Amino acid sequence: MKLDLRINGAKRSVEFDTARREVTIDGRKMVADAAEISSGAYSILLDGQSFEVSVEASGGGLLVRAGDREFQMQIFDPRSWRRGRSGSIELEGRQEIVAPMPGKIVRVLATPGEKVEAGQGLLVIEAMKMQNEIRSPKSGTLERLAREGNTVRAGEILAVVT
Amino acid sequence: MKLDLRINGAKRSVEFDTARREVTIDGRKMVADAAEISSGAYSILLDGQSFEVSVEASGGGLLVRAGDREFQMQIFDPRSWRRGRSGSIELEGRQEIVAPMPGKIVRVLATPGEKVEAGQGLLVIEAMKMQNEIRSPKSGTLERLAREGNTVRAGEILAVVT
Amino acid sequence: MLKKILIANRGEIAVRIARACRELGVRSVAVYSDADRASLHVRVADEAYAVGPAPSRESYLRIDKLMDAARRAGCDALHPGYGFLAENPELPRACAANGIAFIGPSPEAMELLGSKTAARQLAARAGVPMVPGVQDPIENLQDAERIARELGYPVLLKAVAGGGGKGMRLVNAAGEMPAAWRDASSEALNAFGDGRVYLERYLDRPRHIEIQILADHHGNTVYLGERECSVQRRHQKVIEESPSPFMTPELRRSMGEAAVRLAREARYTNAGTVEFLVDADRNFYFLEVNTRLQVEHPVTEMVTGLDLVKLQIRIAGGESLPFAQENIVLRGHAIECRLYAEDPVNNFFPSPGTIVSYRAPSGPGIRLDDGVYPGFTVPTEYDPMLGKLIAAGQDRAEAVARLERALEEFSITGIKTNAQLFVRILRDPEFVRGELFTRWLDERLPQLIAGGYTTEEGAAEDAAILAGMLHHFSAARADHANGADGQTQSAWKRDARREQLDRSPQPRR
Amino acid sequence: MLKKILIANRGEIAVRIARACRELGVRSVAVYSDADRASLHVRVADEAYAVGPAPSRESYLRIDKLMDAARRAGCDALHPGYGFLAENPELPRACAANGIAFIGPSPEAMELLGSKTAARQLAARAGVPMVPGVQDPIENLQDAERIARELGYPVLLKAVAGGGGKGMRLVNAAGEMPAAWRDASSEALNAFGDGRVYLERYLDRPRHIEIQILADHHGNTVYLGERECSVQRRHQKVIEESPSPFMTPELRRSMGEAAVRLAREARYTNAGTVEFLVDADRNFYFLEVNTRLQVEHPVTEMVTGLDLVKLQIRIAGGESLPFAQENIVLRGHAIECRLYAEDPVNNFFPSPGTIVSYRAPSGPGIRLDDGVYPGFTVPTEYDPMLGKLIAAGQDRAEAVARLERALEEFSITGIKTNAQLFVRILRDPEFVRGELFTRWLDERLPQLIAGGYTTEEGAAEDAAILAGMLHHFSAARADHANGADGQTQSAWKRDARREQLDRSPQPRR
Repeated sequence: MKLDLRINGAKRSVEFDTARREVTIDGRKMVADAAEISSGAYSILLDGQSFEVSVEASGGGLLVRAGDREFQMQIFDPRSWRRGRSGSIELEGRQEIVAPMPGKIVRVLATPGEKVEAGQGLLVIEAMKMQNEIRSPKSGTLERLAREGNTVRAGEILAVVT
Repeated sequence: MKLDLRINGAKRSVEFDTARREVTIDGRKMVADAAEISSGAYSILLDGQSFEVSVEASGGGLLVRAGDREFQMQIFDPRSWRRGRSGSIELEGRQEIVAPMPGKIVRVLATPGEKVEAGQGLLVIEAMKMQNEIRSPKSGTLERLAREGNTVRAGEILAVVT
Repeated sequence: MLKKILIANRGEIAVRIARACRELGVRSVAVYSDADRASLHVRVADEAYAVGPAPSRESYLRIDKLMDAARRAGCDALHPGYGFLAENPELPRACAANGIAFIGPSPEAMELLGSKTAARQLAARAGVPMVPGVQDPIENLQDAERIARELGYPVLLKAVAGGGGKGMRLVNAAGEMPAAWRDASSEALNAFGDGRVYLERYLDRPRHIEIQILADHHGNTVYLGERECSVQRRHQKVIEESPSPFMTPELRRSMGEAAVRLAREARYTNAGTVEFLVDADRNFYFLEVNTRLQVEHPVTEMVTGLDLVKLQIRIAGGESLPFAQENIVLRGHAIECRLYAEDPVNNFFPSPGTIVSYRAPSGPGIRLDDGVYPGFTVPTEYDPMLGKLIAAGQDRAEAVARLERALEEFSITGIKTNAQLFVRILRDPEFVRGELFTRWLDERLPQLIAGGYTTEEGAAEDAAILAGMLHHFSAARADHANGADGQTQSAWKRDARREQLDRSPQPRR
Repeated sequence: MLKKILIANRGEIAVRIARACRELGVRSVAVYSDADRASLHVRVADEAYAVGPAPSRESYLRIDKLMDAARRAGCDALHPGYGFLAENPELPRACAANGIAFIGPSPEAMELLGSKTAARQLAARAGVPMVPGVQDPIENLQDAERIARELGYPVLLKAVAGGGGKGMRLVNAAGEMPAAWRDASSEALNAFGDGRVYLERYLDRPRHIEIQILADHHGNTVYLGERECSVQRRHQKVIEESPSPFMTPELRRSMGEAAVRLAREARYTNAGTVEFLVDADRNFYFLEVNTRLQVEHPVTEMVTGLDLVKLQIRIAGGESLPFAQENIVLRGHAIECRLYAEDPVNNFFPSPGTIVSYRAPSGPGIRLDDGVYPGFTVPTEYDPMLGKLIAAGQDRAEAVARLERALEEFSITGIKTNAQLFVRILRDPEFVRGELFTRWLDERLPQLIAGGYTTEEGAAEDAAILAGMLHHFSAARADHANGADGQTQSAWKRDARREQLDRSPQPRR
């Protein structure tokens, strides 16, 4: 089986031969074995090296952790369309910023319609007795912004940058 | 809500009032609270006393563990019939003895058709390099017995006593 | 011996106290807010009583409700833990009024040492050196500016009622004073309901080193060595160790004896900690007294072999200290890190939520004092500390290596934690050499967060690709998540089977 | 320092060795049979290689495959753990042939001490007292009967190649000899491929006390105190502690020095254990030498503060012992119990299977050396030991109280374990008084199994009824098991909601 994927922005071409327990990544052939330890947790052996890897769905792709490394991964799987699974590669474009936890908007630092830079502070949310600034993930136009004083639930949209 | 149950052979009449967080067991009223910690594991507070209790299905009833105490429980729930759940109370009658683990029958100690006593050895199974004797759970007639030399899977019937 | 102890706290410290009770054969009684019904401290205690809604002010901070619970359960003692009401003299007063032994100092000693200015007067009487500064609250900005000019900048503004870095501001030059004055006062008012602040000279690169003391009701007071807590983020300790890599036997004796003098002067009883700043020339300056058990008490336990919570209980029960100063022997080295549900990469944003999986490290030299479990939802209402991971070894190098190893074993999913950051700190060359000061981590943090990966990228990427692919294609995954059989199998083998199915000319499901 | 170590073992001891490697910065290489692909030792090692099918004879006992793996991985050393090939001199010979350092004694010392008769000759030369008996294998039943008559009954038949109680039979009187001879010989033949047995006088109620020794390649040999292992079931140790409650400083010195004499006489290197029987008058008798790391090594580590596995690695790497006899200080008390997947109530029937949930105890003084995790399936092919739980304290009472507390915290579902049995043993008055001998548990077991509950029945029954009812009625349970939200909620509240629904006149699903 052969397929292409994108990992932390870089394209990789992967071929795997399960019968021979081999995987070839960008032409490098390795002896491979994997065991699922629990849902989303894998023990991977690659040419004898042992890795603990966790995988979870994240923004249309996968968030994969190995040791203290984190990877964002998108798989271009022609068959995935048949299965109705998402193989989306939207890294740019419209970005929704959601509340990572329940909290209260204590200050807004920008105005909808404004041009914002990547990293610019958009609002301050208070949760667990700590104030935290939420920044823009990209340069663009601020389309929507939560209102000062509002209480938000985890997952609620705080801002949209296009 | 009111119902009857049998616990380690003894009948108990239980009434519970979830609105007032009260439970009455055989006329003794207690303040009660329960939290499910994980599937089958409960934190129980009874008049302030804290208990960790685990529950699993076992032979048509429930096997309940609290501290180092084990209880076999059967609930007579009229509604359970509607749901198709089992509220069976068969404690006597035909007993099937199943292999608790994969192993090999290294010796048989009785013959089908024979009268056996409760506690009498029926066969010896070897597993994990240890030999273990399987005894009759009741007095009665030995109806079926696995054959010497046979390999058995976990859950396979080793003997039937009626 | 006391018979039944109300634990007026939650989380890991409540679990810690319940464990000590269990080992002593003393009954433990937990209290819980509505947010904590399923918390570990409720599960491990012998009894548990509800004390109100989630906000602390309506539950854990309500002395009346605690007294109610203690009466209902028939407790003869109360342990306050740390935080919440642990340093509020009204709690021991209420205990006394209800005939309950308070496991801590007298309300008078607590009050005396709780006020920074009173504590400084006491330290002066006991001949304990202090950082030059004023002892009284400062009236207004003008006075603050005048005093700072006299002491010489940089200076530190500190809350009279303070602790934990709240209401504290560094002022480098005269121009920064007005803003710092405003911020410190208002932060102190918000945090403690008392906006008064005072001023000290700011020491360059000082270490935070503290002395653990124990005092019984029979006049015996001892010190149990020191803890170095210089690794702090915004004045909050994050790593503590004992002994200090900077310590000498002479300095330990001087600091220990100063701490004991101070405790005697205050007629202090039970466990307490005298905090000092230590400069590069090994001069030490009194900072404050924490009139309670500290978060970091386990490192002292591991080097002394003593159980501080049990000793607290014995002292409160009227027993004499079972040893004298000369019997206390320090062996090896211990180090602790505080595990938080937070995301260091995202500005230490708290990360409450449900713990999906949890692997607790153990093995030689490892101790985990935690208050959580898999399936537990870390509540948003309280401090997001999950617990403390502590390692002991023959020497500092071994203790650090063990802590690093345990942090690598520690695995938690569902929430983010600061565990990986600690691995980076422990590998930092300055940390390894013990070249620490209280602002070290604040200065070092950007570098530690940006770089300092411990896993080789290329190999990790290959492994990530393989795991990601298998996860993506895993047809059996949904079944597995249902826990139908629980049998762990080679995902690779399973995939091989699936591939075979794909190749065979069967109709697709 | 060695650079890369092949761990020729599985389970908790392989994990233990991998942890030591990680802390030393040495790379660890695991090997695994087909049944162990998902085992913890594979996951925690830096590298892992398959060595064959599940049966040990085709995998862990295959020296050729171990050497293959070591060569492939580029290992410069091998640690055998305990069990499997740990006492087979062919393994160090193969290592030598492949230029790999064996972390253990020389094959010559192993061979010498592995034969009980050669070891007894050695002990005689070293002036170490022995139980009266013969030193040579006995030819036939007639000789056995004659020698037993001379020594006086009761006598003990023991396998020459033996260990762990296999091929051992107590013979109380002449009439029992023919059956015992047959059983011991055939059991020895089955277990070790060597049916030869010898004979000793049987001591009444002896204690099993053993001395841990360490010897480097530079002539330094030390003893690290003793371990009392008198709590045994059918000659298998189940609880071990250090110091022995029976020990005196004089006896420790005599036994320690005897063990060191014996080790020197055998030109022994690395870690080893000299086992003794001790009678009521504190006479000690040489039993045998275990030429490897013991299961119970952690109790010695906790009282000495040393890491035996790291010291083994350093010694094998050619380093000198970093301390002398007089530097070894014993502090406090440590006790270990061996956790098995077995059902004590059902004749200790092994209970392999999948671990559904697993709560590892921790906190003050607790160490868990385990080799399993939630979701792991304990394989049927090997010894069902899950790991070891170890507790340390200031004294025996505190160590025992902590172990008991930790056992109560230990929770595992999906398989049965012997954890509750240990709680009963630890609460037994004879155990508490330290009145132990090697057959103590075998004699005491029926009582301990039948009675000795620690939980009050009435209250436990009420709690069981409530939990059982909620479980029975829980409508949301199926959803919960799917892990849909993971939110822990009050089952009681949920049930209240359900009841409300039941009452309202809605159509049922």
